Amino acid sequence: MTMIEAEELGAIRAGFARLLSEKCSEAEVRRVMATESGHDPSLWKAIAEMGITALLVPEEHGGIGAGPVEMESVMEEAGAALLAGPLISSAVLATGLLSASSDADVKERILPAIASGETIASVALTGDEGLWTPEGVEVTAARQGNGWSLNGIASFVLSANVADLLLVVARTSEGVGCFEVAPGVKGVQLQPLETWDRTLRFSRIAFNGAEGRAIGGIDEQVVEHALDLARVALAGEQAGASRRIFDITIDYLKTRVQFGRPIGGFQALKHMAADLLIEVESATSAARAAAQALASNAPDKDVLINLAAFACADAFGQVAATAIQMHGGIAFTWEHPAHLYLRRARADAQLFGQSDMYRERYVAAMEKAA
Amino acid sequence: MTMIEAEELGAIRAGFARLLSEKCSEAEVRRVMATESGHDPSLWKAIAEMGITALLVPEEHGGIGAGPVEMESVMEEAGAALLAGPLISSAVLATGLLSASSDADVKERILPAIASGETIASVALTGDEGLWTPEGVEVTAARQGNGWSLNGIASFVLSANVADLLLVVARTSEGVGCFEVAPGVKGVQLQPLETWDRTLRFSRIAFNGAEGRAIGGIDEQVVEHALDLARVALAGEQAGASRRIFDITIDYLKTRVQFGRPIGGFQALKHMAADLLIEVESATSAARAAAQALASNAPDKDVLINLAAFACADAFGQVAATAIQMHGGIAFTWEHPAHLYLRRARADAQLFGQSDMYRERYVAAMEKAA
Amino acid sequence: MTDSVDEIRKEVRDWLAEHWDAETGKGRSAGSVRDWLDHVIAAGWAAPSWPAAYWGRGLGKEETSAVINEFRKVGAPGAGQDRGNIPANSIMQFGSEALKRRMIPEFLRGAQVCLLYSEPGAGSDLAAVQTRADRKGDVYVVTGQKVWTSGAHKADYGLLLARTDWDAPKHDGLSFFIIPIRQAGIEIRPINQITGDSHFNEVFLDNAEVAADNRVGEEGQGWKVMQTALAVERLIMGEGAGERRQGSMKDNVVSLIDIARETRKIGDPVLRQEIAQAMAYRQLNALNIIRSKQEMAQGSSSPIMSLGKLAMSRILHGDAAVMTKLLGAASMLDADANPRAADVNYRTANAFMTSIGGGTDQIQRNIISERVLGLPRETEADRTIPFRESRAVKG
Amino acid sequence: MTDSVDEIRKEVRDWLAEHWDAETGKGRSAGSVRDWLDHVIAAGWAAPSWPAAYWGRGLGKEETSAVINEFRKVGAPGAGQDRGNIPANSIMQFGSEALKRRMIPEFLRGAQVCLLYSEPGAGSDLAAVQTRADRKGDVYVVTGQKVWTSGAHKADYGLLLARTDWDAPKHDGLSFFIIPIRQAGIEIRPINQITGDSHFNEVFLDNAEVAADNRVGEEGQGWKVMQTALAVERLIMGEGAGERRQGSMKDNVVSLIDIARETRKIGDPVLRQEIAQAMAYRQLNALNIIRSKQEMAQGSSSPIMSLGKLAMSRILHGDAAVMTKLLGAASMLDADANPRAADVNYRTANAFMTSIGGGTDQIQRNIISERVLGLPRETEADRTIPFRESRAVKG
Repeated sequence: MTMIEAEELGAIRAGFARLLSEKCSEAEVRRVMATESGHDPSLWKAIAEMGITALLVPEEHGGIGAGPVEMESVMEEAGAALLAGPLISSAVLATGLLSASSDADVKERILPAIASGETIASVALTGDEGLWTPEGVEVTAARQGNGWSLNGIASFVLSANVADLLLVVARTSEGVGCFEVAPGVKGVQLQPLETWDRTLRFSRIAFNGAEGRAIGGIDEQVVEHALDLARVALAGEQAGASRRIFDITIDYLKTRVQFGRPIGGFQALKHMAADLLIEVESATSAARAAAQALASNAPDKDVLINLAAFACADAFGQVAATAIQMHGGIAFTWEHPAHLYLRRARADAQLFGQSDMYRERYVAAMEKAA
Repeated sequence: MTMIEAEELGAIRAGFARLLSEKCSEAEVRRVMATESGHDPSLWKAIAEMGITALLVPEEHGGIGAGPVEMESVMEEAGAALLAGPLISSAVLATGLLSASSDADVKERILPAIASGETIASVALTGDEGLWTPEGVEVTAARQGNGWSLNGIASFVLSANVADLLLVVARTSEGVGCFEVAPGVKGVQLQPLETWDRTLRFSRIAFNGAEGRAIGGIDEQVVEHALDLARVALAGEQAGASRRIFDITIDYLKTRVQFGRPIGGFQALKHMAADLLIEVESATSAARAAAQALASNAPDKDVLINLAAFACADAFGQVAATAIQMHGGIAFTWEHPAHLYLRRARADAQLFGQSDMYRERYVAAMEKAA
Repeated sequence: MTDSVDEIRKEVRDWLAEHWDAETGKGRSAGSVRDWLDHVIAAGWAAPSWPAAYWGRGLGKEETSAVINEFRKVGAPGAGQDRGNIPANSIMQFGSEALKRRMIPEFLRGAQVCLLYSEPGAGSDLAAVQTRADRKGDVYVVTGQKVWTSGAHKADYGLLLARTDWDAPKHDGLSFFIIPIRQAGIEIRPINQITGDSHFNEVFLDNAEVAADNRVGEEGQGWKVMQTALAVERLIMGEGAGERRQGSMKDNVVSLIDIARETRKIGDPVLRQEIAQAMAYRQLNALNIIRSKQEMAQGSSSPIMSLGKLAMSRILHGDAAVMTKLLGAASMLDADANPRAADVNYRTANAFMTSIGGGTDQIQRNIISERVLGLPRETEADRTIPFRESRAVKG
Repeated sequence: MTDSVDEIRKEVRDWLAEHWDAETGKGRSAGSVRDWLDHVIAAGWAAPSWPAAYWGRGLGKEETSAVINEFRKVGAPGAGQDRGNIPANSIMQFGSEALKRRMIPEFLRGAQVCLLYSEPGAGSDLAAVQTRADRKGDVYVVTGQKVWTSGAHKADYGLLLARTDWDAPKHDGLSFFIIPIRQAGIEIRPINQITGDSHFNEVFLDNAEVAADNRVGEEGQGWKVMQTALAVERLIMGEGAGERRQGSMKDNVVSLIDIARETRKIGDPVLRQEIAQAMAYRQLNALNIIRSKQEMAQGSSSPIMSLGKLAMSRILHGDAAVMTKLLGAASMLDADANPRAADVNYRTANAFMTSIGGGTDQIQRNIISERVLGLPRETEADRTIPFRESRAVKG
């Protein structure tokens, strides 16, 4: 993993931000939200052409070979814009799994296509409980002839409805493994789930003797590493989204006049704003620190990733909800963007694990250090 | 248990309030705080003469035969004035235990003296962990000749330093029982504990083969009933104290001028005040509802007592702390009364159990009802 | 209880026995609800405390309560509207003699109203109304935009707050009208809420007309008239609130524990703490309301009633947060296929209706601190200047 | 890094090698600390960025940092006071030529000051100072009361904000003085804190005298001079705060977990959540400070620094609350016999020093929302009227 120079990263991020401001405006987000797939192929193409989908793919497989720091940074922009689509699913989670695998064939075959955006991959790794832990895996895989046969339920599979390829984490007699499954094959029944945040799409997938190809060298630890990548990316998304809805709110406070003056002059709102600023800045610091720790495999990696996971989720939740309150009635209307951030905040707070779980893990990591 | 008419209760409470405003002013509280015993015998005498110590004592034993509703009511005044001394210890906890016992001799002998204030009784019922649960009892009692021999540690024994009589809850081979012990006898070593709230005094008592007299008919349930009485009284104290320090704060907001106007005109402080008012009113409602439920042995008694226990403790803690913040620097000085309320709030939040425990019990009681 | 109360009670009871059929839930003389209400009005039960010259019987407070209770017992509608009929009461208190004669019977007979108070620029600052009503002969011509109007489609009339004088200070240039809602100059458009509901409307007035005779109170008295109308509304809500809230508490207590059982998280000690706190806030509010009613019944005014709305905000947001935690990942789902998720999503969004609608939590805290605690009022920069000069107009 | 920095670094290093004995931690030429400081001043290291005519060497920012670093490395005191010596800097910026010559050397040589700013009636509203300084010939006669003064007993001088003009508006009638603290007209009384400490004093001035020459800046410029002094103080605190806070984080992380282990509550899932949240607030603040330093090092100004104090309030109150829960009933105890309890009791009370002292949390939120977020300033009713007419004076 190479660390991109700060300057180059700045340029990538700025370019991505420009792209999003042009092609992922609020109106566009609303348009995509209302589509059946929740995915905008033309935007996806533009994102891929900028290299965003290639960021985490190693250079030898046609990627940029960057790391969590760079991914976190662009995710702040993605979060700010409420980007819909399979970025985390394909370019982070699937990429993280495959890059860490020992399966040269798979890497050779799939990673370049993920990097170019041509292939969208989705990772199935939790059952109906939505735990995202090893205990939560409900699909089993057993050898059948030369291949493997998969059975069981995976749910909350992010962006699976638009995936060209499923990576299915399943239990085997030798522990947890990962299997490449084509969405269309026999024994795979994919049911798109209705979501409250229509910018995020999940599917529930029933495997019924579906044929899978084992991917070499993926065990629990590799899955956890890929999840850590996804957590850091998600933390970046949450930090960026918090900051954007906060900025929108502060702007409104300066222009909305009641009682003969901008409402931002009322102490109650000023103080709410100051408190939220702490949350926004803390989320940014936490997401970036976690990214750096993961990139350098630092000793306090677990501490910082777990911290970012709950701090960013809680910050985004609080900022998004308080933003509605601070706006007043206007933000209670569908046409105002504030509720879109609230929806994303609530969904993001569930993805890959809940804050209580992360707090528990954070203490455990601190205990080891103490 | 007779319910006193509202009017009569109102008169008792008003008389008690008058007495406290005369003889339990802040200056008096500070004076008593600084004494070795933390107890003012002359004030105690006046309180007893008003009948406050007799409230819960049955009429046939020289008491007034009132109940939790009346006790809660006067405790609101006691809390407001930060009354120091053995009121809860002797007139609630000990009285509750003895009144519910089946031991005619003990009742005959002790209750009238408690009612008249002549005897101060203190109840030892928890060990060094300070749990106030059956598991927390660390004293054991074994038969020795005609009597009983007590061994082990009781701690956080409220007002034991001024007690004429100890009622010691101890484990026996037949379960939990209660024993009358004279503080001066052989094998009783009483060590007064230093406290942060100097208006409350505790002792740690080591029993070393001390002689005790068994009190008939006291089991775990009776102990729990006496504790419930004490919890309701304490809830009243917390509600009353919350209201008083809240009122002090609101008065200050109206008179303290900064930036050319009373600070109570600043929205931040106005909003803090409004939020605290909810806490103060809720504490009052909770304490009174718990008292009524206990008095009538209502089906939702456990729900309401547990609710009052944590709601009043948390309200008092929040109101006392926020009161200091709202006052600013002046309340950071020893001479200002605000910290006395904070000290009492922190101590009261530990007495007879912590909020987390009560919340747990509250859910459990709700589950039974659901 | 006095003799006169007993007398009235007997009279009402007898009257109802004669005219009301409790089994069918209708008046004995066949006819519409309107016919029944005409009966009630004619008998003086519609507004018993009003003078006989005005559809009433000049009864006292206790007697009026007795009338209402007798009607309630048998489920007959129409009595005691002197307590709860907002337009009728506003006209009775402020309207001209002609307006009273002409319109009060209509409202006693069930004519429906919607409230045309709030505007895009007049939310928390309700007096910053910019809808204009210009006198043209016998009518006012009204142009402007109102928001957060519920029931506009069902309404016969709108209670309209509009500006008739732009040179007076904000509160002094307003007038209050009863405007017929079904007319060419009025367009109603539903507001899409973040819940997915559309309970409220925008109402666009474009040269709509209202007869000058339909003005309630003098020109410039509109603020006062509206305040009185709001007070009646609060009274109704306050009286009902206790029971409704306790009712919903019961429902919710069950459902939080039920959801925890369903999701097999009832044993999670961390969540049990949060369940306890959420249930506690609800129960404490219910206890406050009970106590405030007891205190009011004993004649002492209670400050607690004004806390209920603010307390309810915390309760509703808190419940939704705990339910979300209990559902876990499933809370990301929605729609009929996921009823628990759909319910908690709705609650999450709808809680803002309480914390924002009808005065935000922030406005409520102002009101509590000023009216209950006596802290200084907010200064209003534009309270005394001509409205024309205010930032609301000049930007 | 430029050549001139290397040059300076070498020069300082050589100079220190010649004059400073790192082993004994003293100057090589025997003598007091004062003697050493005289050496440092004479060599131009005390205030390297100041002109040569004023004890300095006219060095740039980086060179000055190099000087400070070399001194720090060997533990030698006295260098770089142009960054942190509050009275010397105030005089340098605002004082008369005579005052500079007379007093700056004293302060560079270690004269101690205490701050005579706050008053009983001027807390959050620091400009509402009522201590009066009346000109009588060559002196000002000062009468009034100051509070929250730390280090008054050790101080040689007080930095005094006093009112010289009662007809000017609040902020414009103030002057700034350097007043000798040991004189008949000044009485110092310790303030008893709720912690049991007495770190602060009340200072009573009763016809105390200060030479007119000791005024810093013109009459009426006092507010500006004090603001500059406060800015220097904040800069010092800001630079040190990061490390100190991280240091204490480390201590605290250990101690929360340690206390939980000691009290055998480390396995309690409810308390683990609270421990996590308390530690998180502390660590997040530390991460914010690190990031803000990085951003400032990259030249972009960072708003985060101003959040630290407000964040620290929450951290300190939160830590104390969690520790209290961990101790349980034992938290009611105190004194040497119960060191854990005594510690958490102290923390509980002392947290208010951060949330109140040096600007309450409420004032901090004003500052953040105004200076960082650009929201409108608080209106001050008495900002423009003669102070004599203000409520601070008239009540």
